[in-house]
Amino acid sequence: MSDERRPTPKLDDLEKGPWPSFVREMKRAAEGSAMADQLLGVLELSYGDRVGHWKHGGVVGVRGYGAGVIGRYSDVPEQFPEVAQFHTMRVNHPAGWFYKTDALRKVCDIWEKHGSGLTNLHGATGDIILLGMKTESLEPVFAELTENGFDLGGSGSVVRTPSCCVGPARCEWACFDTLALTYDLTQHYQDEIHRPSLPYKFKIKASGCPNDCVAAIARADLSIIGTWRDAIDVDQEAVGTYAADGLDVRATVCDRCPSKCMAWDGTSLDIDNSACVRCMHCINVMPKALRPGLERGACILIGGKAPIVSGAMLSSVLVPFMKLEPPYTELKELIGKILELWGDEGKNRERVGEFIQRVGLGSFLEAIGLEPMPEMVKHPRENPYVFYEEYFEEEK
Amino acid sequence: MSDERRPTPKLDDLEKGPWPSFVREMKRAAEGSAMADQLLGVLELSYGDRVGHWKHGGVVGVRGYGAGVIGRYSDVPEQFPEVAQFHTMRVNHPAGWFYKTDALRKVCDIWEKHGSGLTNLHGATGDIILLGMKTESLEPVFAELTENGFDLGGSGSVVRTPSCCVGPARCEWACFDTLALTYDLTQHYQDEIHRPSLPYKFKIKASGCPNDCVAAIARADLSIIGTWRDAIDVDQEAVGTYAADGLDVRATVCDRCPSKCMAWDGTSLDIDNSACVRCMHCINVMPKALRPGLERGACILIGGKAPIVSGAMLSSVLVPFMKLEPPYTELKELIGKILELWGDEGKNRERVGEFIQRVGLGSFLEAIGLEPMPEMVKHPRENPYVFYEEYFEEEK
Amino acid sequence: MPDIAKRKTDIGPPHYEQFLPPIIKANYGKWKYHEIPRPGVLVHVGETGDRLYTVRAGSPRLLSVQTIRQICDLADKYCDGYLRFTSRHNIEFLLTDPAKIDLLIADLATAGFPVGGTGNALSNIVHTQGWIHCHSAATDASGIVKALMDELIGHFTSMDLPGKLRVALACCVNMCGAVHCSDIAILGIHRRPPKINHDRLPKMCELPTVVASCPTAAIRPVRKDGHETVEVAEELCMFCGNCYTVCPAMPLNDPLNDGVSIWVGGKVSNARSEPGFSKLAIPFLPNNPPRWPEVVDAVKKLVDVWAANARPYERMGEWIERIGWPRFFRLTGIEFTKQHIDDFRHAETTFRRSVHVKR
Amino acid sequence: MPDIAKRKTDIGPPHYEQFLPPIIKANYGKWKYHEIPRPGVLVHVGETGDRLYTVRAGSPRLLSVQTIRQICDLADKYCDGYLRFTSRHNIEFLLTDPAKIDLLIADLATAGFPVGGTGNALSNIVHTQGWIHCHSAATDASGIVKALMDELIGHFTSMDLPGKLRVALACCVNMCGAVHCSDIAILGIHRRPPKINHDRLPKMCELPTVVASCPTAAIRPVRKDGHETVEVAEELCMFCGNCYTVCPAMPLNDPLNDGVSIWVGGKVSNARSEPGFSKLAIPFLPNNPPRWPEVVDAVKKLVDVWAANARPYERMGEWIERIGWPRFFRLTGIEFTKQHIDDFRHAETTFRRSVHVKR
Amino acid sequence: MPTIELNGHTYAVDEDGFLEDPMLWNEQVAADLATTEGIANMTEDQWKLVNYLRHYYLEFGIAPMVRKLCKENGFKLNQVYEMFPSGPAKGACKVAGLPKPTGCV
Amino acid sequence: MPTIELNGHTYAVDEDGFLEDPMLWNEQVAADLATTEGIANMTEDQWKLVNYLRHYYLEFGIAPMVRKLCKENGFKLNQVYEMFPSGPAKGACKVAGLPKPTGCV
Ligand code: SRM
Ligand code: SRM
Ligand code: SRM
Ligand code: SRM
Ligand code: SF4
Ligand code: SF4
Ligand code: SF4
Ligand code: SF4
Ligand code: SF4
Ligand code: SF4
Ligand code: SF4
Ligand code: SF4
Repeated sequence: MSDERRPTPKLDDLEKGPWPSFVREMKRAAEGSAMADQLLGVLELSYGDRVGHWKHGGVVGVRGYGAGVIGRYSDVPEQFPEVAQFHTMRVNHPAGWFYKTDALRKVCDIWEKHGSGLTNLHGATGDIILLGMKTESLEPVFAELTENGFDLGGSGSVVRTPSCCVGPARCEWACFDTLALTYDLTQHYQDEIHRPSLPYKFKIKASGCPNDCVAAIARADLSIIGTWRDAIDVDQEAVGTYAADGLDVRATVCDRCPSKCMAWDGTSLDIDNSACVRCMHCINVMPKALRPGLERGACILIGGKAPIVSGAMLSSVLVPFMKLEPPYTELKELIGKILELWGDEGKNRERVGEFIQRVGLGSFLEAIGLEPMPEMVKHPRENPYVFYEEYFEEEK
Repeated sequence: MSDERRPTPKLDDLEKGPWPSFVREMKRAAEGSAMADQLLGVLELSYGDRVGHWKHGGVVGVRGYGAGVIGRYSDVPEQFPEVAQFHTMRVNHPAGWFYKTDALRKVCDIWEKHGSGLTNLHGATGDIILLGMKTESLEPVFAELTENGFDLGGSGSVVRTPSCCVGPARCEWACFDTLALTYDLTQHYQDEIHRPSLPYKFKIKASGCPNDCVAAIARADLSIIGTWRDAIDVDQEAVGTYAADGLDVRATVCDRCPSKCMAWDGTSLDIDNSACVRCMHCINVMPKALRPGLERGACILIGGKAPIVSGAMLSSVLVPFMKLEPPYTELKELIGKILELWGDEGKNRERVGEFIQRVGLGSFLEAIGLEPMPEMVKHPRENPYVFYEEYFEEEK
Repeated sequence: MPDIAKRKTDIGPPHYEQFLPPIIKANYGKWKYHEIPRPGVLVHVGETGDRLYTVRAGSPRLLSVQTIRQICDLADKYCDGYLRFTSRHNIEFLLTDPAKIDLLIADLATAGFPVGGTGNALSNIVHTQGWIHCHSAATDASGIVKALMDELIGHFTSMDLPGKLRVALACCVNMCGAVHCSDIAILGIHRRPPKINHDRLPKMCELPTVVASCPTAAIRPVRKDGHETVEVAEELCMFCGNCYTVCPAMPLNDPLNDGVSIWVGGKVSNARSEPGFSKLAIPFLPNNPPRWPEVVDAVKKLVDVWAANARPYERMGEWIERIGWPRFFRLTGIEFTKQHIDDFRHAETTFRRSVHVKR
Repeated sequence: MPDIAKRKTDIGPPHYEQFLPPIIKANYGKWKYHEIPRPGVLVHVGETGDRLYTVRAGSPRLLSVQTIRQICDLADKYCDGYLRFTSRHNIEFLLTDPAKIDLLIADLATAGFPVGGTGNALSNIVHTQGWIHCHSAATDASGIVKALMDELIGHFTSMDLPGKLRVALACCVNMCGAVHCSDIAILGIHRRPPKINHDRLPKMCELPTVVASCPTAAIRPVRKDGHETVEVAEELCMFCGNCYTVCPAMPLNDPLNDGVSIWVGGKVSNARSEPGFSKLAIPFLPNNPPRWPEVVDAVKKLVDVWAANARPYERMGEWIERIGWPRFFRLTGIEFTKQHIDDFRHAETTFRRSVHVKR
Repeated sequence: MPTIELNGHTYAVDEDGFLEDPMLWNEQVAADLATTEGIANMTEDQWKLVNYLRHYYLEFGIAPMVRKLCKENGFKLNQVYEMFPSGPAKGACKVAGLPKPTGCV
Repeated sequence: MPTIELNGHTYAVDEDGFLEDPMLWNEQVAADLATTEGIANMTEDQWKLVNYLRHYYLEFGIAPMVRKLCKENGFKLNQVYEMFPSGPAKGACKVAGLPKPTGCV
């Protein structure tokens, strides 16, 4: 195929340099795929005229599902007929993005046979992205994937593919089992992931501790972030070793503690755990000396999202502390109530965070049966505009 | 008169106790004034039925002015005919609320003759409040006041009576002459104070330093707050004396510095003035040792107000630093541009702070000809919704 | 009719200079430092060594001409007739002779005026008109203030508090004063939507203004009995009273539903922390004249808990910020409710958007 | 047509357990601590003393099946076929034999994969589709990332930075990814209101949805040539693209006006400071493929200034917070403009409401 | 509701002398109410202002803002006070039979 | 804009087979488009859904939200997928001649 390849001087420039090149990937794929080859052409065209060449949307999918495929059509199909249709399929990744090579090779085989041979490992939500296929290939690819144990992820107004940090699989700080929970929830919400019936997307992400290595608070409607309730576990001797090895414990640890609740006198580290906000900083700096407490669980937060349309939101505290053990009944009941309420009352394309802003957090809590707690807010209201639903009337 | 006085058992209770009693004041005035006497009756009535007995508004005033009088009528005039009309007059106080007794006695005489004999020294904006008079007395009181050198203050949609802290008259920290400026502005805006022509009220308050003893930032549309630009003036020896006298300089001064830019090693106080935010705390605690720098002026802030109707606002930085010397040309030009713009474009009952929120601070600055500066904001915008007025078009 | 052209107008206030005592004129802008030798007494020392003594006396603010004259008498006796008032309505006597301080304080005591309010103390409660003069009032002002100061006067006459304590009261959400930025704020609130007088409304009110006045768009124009009038979607009303301000035919005052709310942790000064708004502590307490015992108890409790726990110079809000709101509610025994959670324009910016939870 | 009832559906993803190497199964939830012996290599020590070595390699994210197979070959060779990907799309090889680390790294180098991204370093740039696949893109994604990483790779392969540096790119304001909370964010923006195709709009778009989609109410229904369509009050448009998302007949893409903006100081972790949004640093830079030199220079400058001035563990935003925004603009030489001042919904909460001004 | 008699006509007015029902206004009413402002005979300029207010109110349901009133009629603010000594709100609006202004308290 | 021929009728449709002009719909069109969804003969329930969508669109100018559609017609979501295997948006809306949904991508 390579002899017929159009010149791509702009893209070729991006093959140079030390960082691995996506252009190299496209060219590699192009060796076996006319779609990948024409994709190079489309992108070179874009690099020339500084504008994308894909048409809006496209609704395609596999039968029985309303989600999992992003339809895409070229606006220059005559020039690039092979990518006139160029849909992507979102394949639900295994929790924690762990693989054995045989599974990954299977996906490659399927994809080489039916698609462009290009992937994203992974998409921003976490899915395996199979990048670029024709409409006719959707059903075969889907059939072969399920045959090999893979299923589609979410797209559109569904519960989106949940994802999580590596957690207890390889991290000493995980306050709950992020992988087990994520797998469990993913299975529990299969119907909601595949068949749109919500006002808008609903994302779930789980991080094992406040470091939030999966960026749950910024990117998930429901963010589950590990934390603990008791005291930080301190190995004073190990602190001493850090100090002896040259760490300025006061400047680098104590002075940077957000609640200024630590003191280091050169021999012993004193933590006022009642003031600690469990930010992880001291633990991060001295992993051999400090560990999260033993009474572990998670903080459940709600409402994170990107800026469309009323501005970006970070998730905010809904349940300050929840123990998380299978079968996760408390959490599932909570999510169930949220989906039910927002599903019924939410407007089209209104994320749950925007919904809460519209109806008020207090009313939202009431509707899902949670007690208001001061932990949910930075501070109580400042404006005097308090709603009361009822008032006393004069007797007649 | 006292023998005919109705019983006021509830109010009588408030004559007891160590704090000076307003009921005693009312009774004192009642000795010479039937209005004050009936006011006691009205208030006792309110204490019984837990609701006020004044009707809405009332537009009365003196000729040639549209402001300075708050009209008030009773909703129980039959019961209390003496206070059927019960207007208050706002009399512009002398800057800094300084008096000689002869001037104050003059006001008392006028007021005893024509009104209820009750006053507020002072109203929340700063005026001398003459509390309760009949319509017929307005002109005579006004004439006698002006005869004696007093004039009315503001009310309604005007520039309101400016006020200021005691400043250089009795405070070592005044960074500009609050009294001179306030008097000058009050004279400069006589027309705007007396004759409503603005969209809503416009308050000016001046504090000599960041302690803001006149609460300008919370209560004034235009808040003028003294500050300095150079280094804090430190008398190291005097710091030592404070420490010797038992002050824990590190805990009480350094640790409470908001920018953590001070260090005390037991003998010398080190201030990183480039990080200091000029909060006054260290100076407040050690007035004999520290003083504001010598390059003094004020920070000009805009938009403070109470909650009606879009929520309370604190004034925000408009000019981070301005020298303030008579004739205050720069400041007056600035105020002039603001009044002109907001006067023309502001909606009815829209405070200037709300106006800025509506049109955008950036556009407001452009319209009054100020350069945007990072000092004006806590941080640059977080949302990506940037307006551009113009765009490039394809050549045809 | 007087000929207005001939009248004296626009003369402005008297020039302050004529009211400044000679020692102030001499040291104007040249003060060096001050001290607080005892509660209620300030001494300001000029660069020349001149010493000005200020004695600060508490005032009910509502003063009869008789009492003003009595105050003038004292100023004549001790201060050559010079005095001033503070931004919190206290009276300040300006002396040059330290020997006279005790005598003045004794005379003030006889006249019923406590001396204090300086330094880390409670100062006067800034307040508003209440049932004495305002049409909007959801509670009285002077009565609560008197009842409260009777109880808290010990914090005025001494300097036994961790930091300054600024208490303010406003009788409705218009918040005349700096209630919205006080350590403790007492605020009258309505809790019933306006009762509309449909008969008078079309005659007395500008309909477009009324409809536009409502921040929650609860007010809609309707026709009733052939008149243009308005109706209120009561479930949207949060009792701001803005409609009443522009339309007398929509009163909110209501004895069964009006009362008092308590707010904490605001401040104005830039000292240490930035100025900030007061936050809701207690959503509702009843109007219980003449001494509003529920309000007095609540405020006392707040003062006590703060005084017992705060560090030196730590204002109410700074203390709460340090210990966290959950602990504040636990320590004060106040219940946290739906009402405490903001649901107005910037509500989402008050949500806890991190797992930094102080327990 | 396949009978959908018979198909395999809703099986969900493979269970992760089958992909965990034995050492992880043995130490699951029982790790004790970790160390970073060298950039790109982590060692996790279990309570039993077991040691798991992770080698992290940078990836372009866009991978061909050929390259995935090549990666699999390496995993088979060194890790018994076990590997994982990170939340920032790096590849992690999981080893038990420390002796193999150097060999693996050498093989990776040959294959063109740099090793790094651990500790206080720059990790991979999280990015989106750009012109490769998305209809909304105002810029390309992969191209800028490649150009930038070629320049910044030294901060990936070493740990020479004060703290973690998280850079992200999104090709439009939908901000797929955590661009809104990154130390440095590169964001594609449109600057021209939608061009309406009045012919097709009535046929392809739901009018009420289109009108409701606009956050600034710039879109109004109109009749044109007998059709219901919409018009845009262009002076109200701030190019959010929400109308285009619901209506293909209103494209914003425009080569003359699209480009890139740069944002700084956001973060996600709760470490020290709370998570927070990125803030606007540079409102606009042109699209200049293939290497976007203006963007690369701007980001490099930001990294350099931060690296030179921040304290240990001080993320970009924490550093700026300490020195103040005025100094940030001075140090970086970026001009502060009208565009930097928020004018959206919560604008007033971003104004400096105190005199605490850092100069 | 009190009433006043002016030039032999009786009007229902509020405490401030504003017409109880703005719809009962006519030029006679204006002339009569003007006397309460010390105006025996309305000048042309005074009529101009009153008619402007009246028309504005009938068209928009509100009183115009003071700046607008001055600009659109070419009067300076002090001229308005010369014509109606108690000012545009208390004087001119009253004579024009508008509801009592509330915006300016 | 491509066209397709169904049962001898030619339709202008977009790439996804949605009718180019929603106003050119009628029951014949529905029946023809249904064949692209693998439906040879529409059942009563399928007609019910299609007519509901059509009426909703004509009344409100938009497609109903999926939950509403299910609730108001008494179908469970999986029943809708049984009737229209590519789902309410891609299948039923297409047959009902609505504009291509965008909300759900
Ligand atoms: C593929 C992916 C980007 C990538 O390159 O990785 C992606 C691609 C698109 N996103 Fe996204 N989003 C992707 C993750 C995200 C994330 C990050 C996340 O999920 O963690 C976000 C921010 C978090 C959030 O949800 O708020 C995100 C926020 C958006 C938004 C704005 C939503 C909002 O409420 O603000 C839109 C606009 C919309 O929904 O209409 C959007 C819309 C889109 C669309 C469907 C375009 C559109 O306007 O309809 C893009 C399709 C691109 C294409 O042609 O392939 N995408 N999108 C990511 C999904 C891959 C996966 O499944 O793993
Ligand atoms: C007399 C005084 C209270 C007092 O007891 O001291 C007062 C009394 C009234 N104020 Fe005030 N305000 C007074 C200072 C304030 C202050 C404090 C200040 O000026 O420093 C404020 C807060 C700062 C501000 O302006 O925002 C204040 C904010 C309001 C508001 C809310 C304005 C807002 O934009 O949020 C209103 C409502 C209105 O304007 O319609 C209001 C309205 C009123 C009215 C006119 C009632 C009304 O609804 O029309 C009150 C008349 C009471 C009466 O019958 O006497 N008053 N008002 C104060 C003026 C005395 C003086 O001239 O010295
Ligand atoms: C007299 C007065 C100014 C006036 O023009 O009337 C005044 C005078 C002084 N103030 Fe003030 N302040 C006065 C109202 C205020 C206000 C406004 C208010 O309360 O409404 C504030 C802002 C309050 C707030 O933040 O909410 C105020 C915040 C301060 C502060 C900062 C306190 C803090 O830690 O936040 C200081 C510094 C200090 O005392 O350490 C201060 C310090 C001072 C000093 C020491 C200044 C000096 O060197 O002379 C004066 C004696 C204070 C004292 O009482 O100990 N002054 N001061 C006001 C007396 C009011 C009263 O009767 O109590
Ligand atoms: C592998 C990964 C989790 C995963 O499931 O994939 C991971 C793994 C670890 N993270 Fe993380 N983090 C990972 C993404 C994140 C993210 C998310 C992101 O970047 O999008 C964050 C939030 C970033 C932010 O705040 O913007 C994150 C914030 C942290 C922090 C807090 C850093 C801080 O000072 O703010 C730590 C603590 C530390 O490193 O000191 C941490 C620490 C760690 C530790 C040391 C945890 C442990 O004990 O094993 C792991 C090695 C870190 C390293 O690279 O030095 N991890 N970590 C992710 C690797 C991404 C990559 O390829 O670079
Ligand atoms: S979020 Fe916490 S538990 Fe999860 S990988 Fe990061 S540091 Fe470990
Ligand atoms: S976890 Fe954070 S808040 Fe708690 S002690 Fe450590 S550094 Fe301080
Ligand atoms: S504001 Fe400053 S200058 Fe004015 S009195 Fe208070 S402390 Fe003194
Ligand atoms: S004035 Fe405030 S910020 Fe400046 S050094 Fe003193 S305490 Fe610190
Ligand atoms: S606070 Fe309200 S009730 Fe009290 S004086 Fe001000 S406007 Fe009147
Ligand atoms: S009180 Fe406020 S919220 Fe209620 S109807 Fe009136 S303006 Fe609207
Ligand atoms: S950021 Fe915008 S352009 Fe980029 S993939 Fe997401 S939706 Fe498409
Ligand atoms: S781009 Fe956004 S602001 Fe502009 S018209 Fe469309 S929806 Fe409105």
